Amino acid sequence: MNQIKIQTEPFDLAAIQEELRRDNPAIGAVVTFLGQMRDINEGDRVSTMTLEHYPGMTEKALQAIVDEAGARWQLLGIRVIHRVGPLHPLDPIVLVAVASAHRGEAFQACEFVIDYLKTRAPFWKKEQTAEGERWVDARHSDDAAERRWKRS
Amino acid sequence: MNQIKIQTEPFDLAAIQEELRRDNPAIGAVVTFLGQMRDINEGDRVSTMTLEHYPGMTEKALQAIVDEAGARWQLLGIRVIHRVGPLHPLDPIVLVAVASAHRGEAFQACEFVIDYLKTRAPFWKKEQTAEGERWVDARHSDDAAERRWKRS
Amino acid sequence: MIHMLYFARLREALQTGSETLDYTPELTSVSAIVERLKGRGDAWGEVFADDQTVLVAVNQEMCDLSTAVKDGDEVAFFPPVTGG
Amino acid sequence: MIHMLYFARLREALQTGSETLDYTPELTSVSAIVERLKGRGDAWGEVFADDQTVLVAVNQEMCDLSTAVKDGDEVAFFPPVTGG
Repeated sequence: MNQIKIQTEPFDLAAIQEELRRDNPAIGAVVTFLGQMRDINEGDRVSTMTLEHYPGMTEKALQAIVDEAGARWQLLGIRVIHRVGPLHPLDPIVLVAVASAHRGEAFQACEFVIDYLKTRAPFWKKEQTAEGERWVDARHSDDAAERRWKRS
Repeated sequence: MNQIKIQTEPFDLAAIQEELRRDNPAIGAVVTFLGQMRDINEGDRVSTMTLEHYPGMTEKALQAIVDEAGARWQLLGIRVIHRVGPLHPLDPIVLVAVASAHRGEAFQACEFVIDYLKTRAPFWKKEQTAEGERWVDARHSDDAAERRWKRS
Repeated sequence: MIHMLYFARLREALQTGSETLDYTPELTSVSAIVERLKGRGDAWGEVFADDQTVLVAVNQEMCDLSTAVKDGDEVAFFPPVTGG
Repeated sequence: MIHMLYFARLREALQTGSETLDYTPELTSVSAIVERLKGRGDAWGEVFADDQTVLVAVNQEMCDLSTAVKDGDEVAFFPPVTGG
């Protein structure tokens, strides 16, 4: 029912959403998050970015995130696709698509998965700017977004 | 920057998302809600549904909803497409796609637009079941979802 | 003249989707229009009975019973919306 | 033997992505491994200095300094993640 992929090739946003929704008439809502590369970060123009990850752990971490979402909400399918390797502005980086009978659950689960992914999955971005290469620093707002989801 | 359409023909989910995201490298996040027709409602199998609307007011209501979202959040584009006329299970009914630099705003604005649309835009669903035709009743949960957005 | 529109369940119950009402000076608000329509009895009385939820738009903006109307306005009555 | 992995900024600073550490009985936890690595001085001392945020995974699960390790484990150090 769920699918996780890490790949260097571009992914087909349309094909993933179609495959998720088209055969299940119990689905009433599909919420999709697409993250794409911006050409500006921290005020500097970025020409290329390279995404490194921890093969093996990445898949396990994403599986744990998806399992957690499936335990919290009544869902009818989740797709997570994340690119690694070299990327350019406008390139899609990550896709999270969640299907459910009603929209509330799909919205909550989709945001949960991307918030968790941003703080728990072992990916690192390195940017190439006119001043040279630099590793992207973790955003405090990502930590805050993820803390919302902690069980208290 | 924003676009609203009411149409009887099917819409192309992929083309709308591509057109929204592909030319603007300031966009970091696109959140899409797709509502599709379910084959069961209130426990009964539904074979066909007909969507009626109030031409003229529908466009004005959707424009007001989109303008309100644009005033509340920093966005880089909104698309709202709603079908009317006869529909069958698995047919996409409505699409709301929102682009922004960061994901938090895109998620909030997308959910805001669909919540408001469900309670403010003049559309009515009539279902054809084995027992005959019936008008769909308004869902109390839609009113509750919309009340969350009231300015207090 | 007031341009009247009826949608969905109301349109079917009233067996009409649109009509024009002669404008007369006492038609100052939505509630005055409702009173005139209720006076027709039968389906009109039922559709606009106090226990029925009927929404109203004047010139394509949602409003309520107290909203003013004037000659030439478009006034639409319909049930709670169920789109999306 | 402990299978060590280093990623991203750490990999570059330490100029290595992986190595094996001989397992010895005092290597009972992540903090014991950190102490051994810090003892190498230079870049190792800097990367694992107390004011640096370094994350650790044992056998591909996020954990912390107190986590136990045993012979054959895979232990990875890396900076805060920045994917998505």
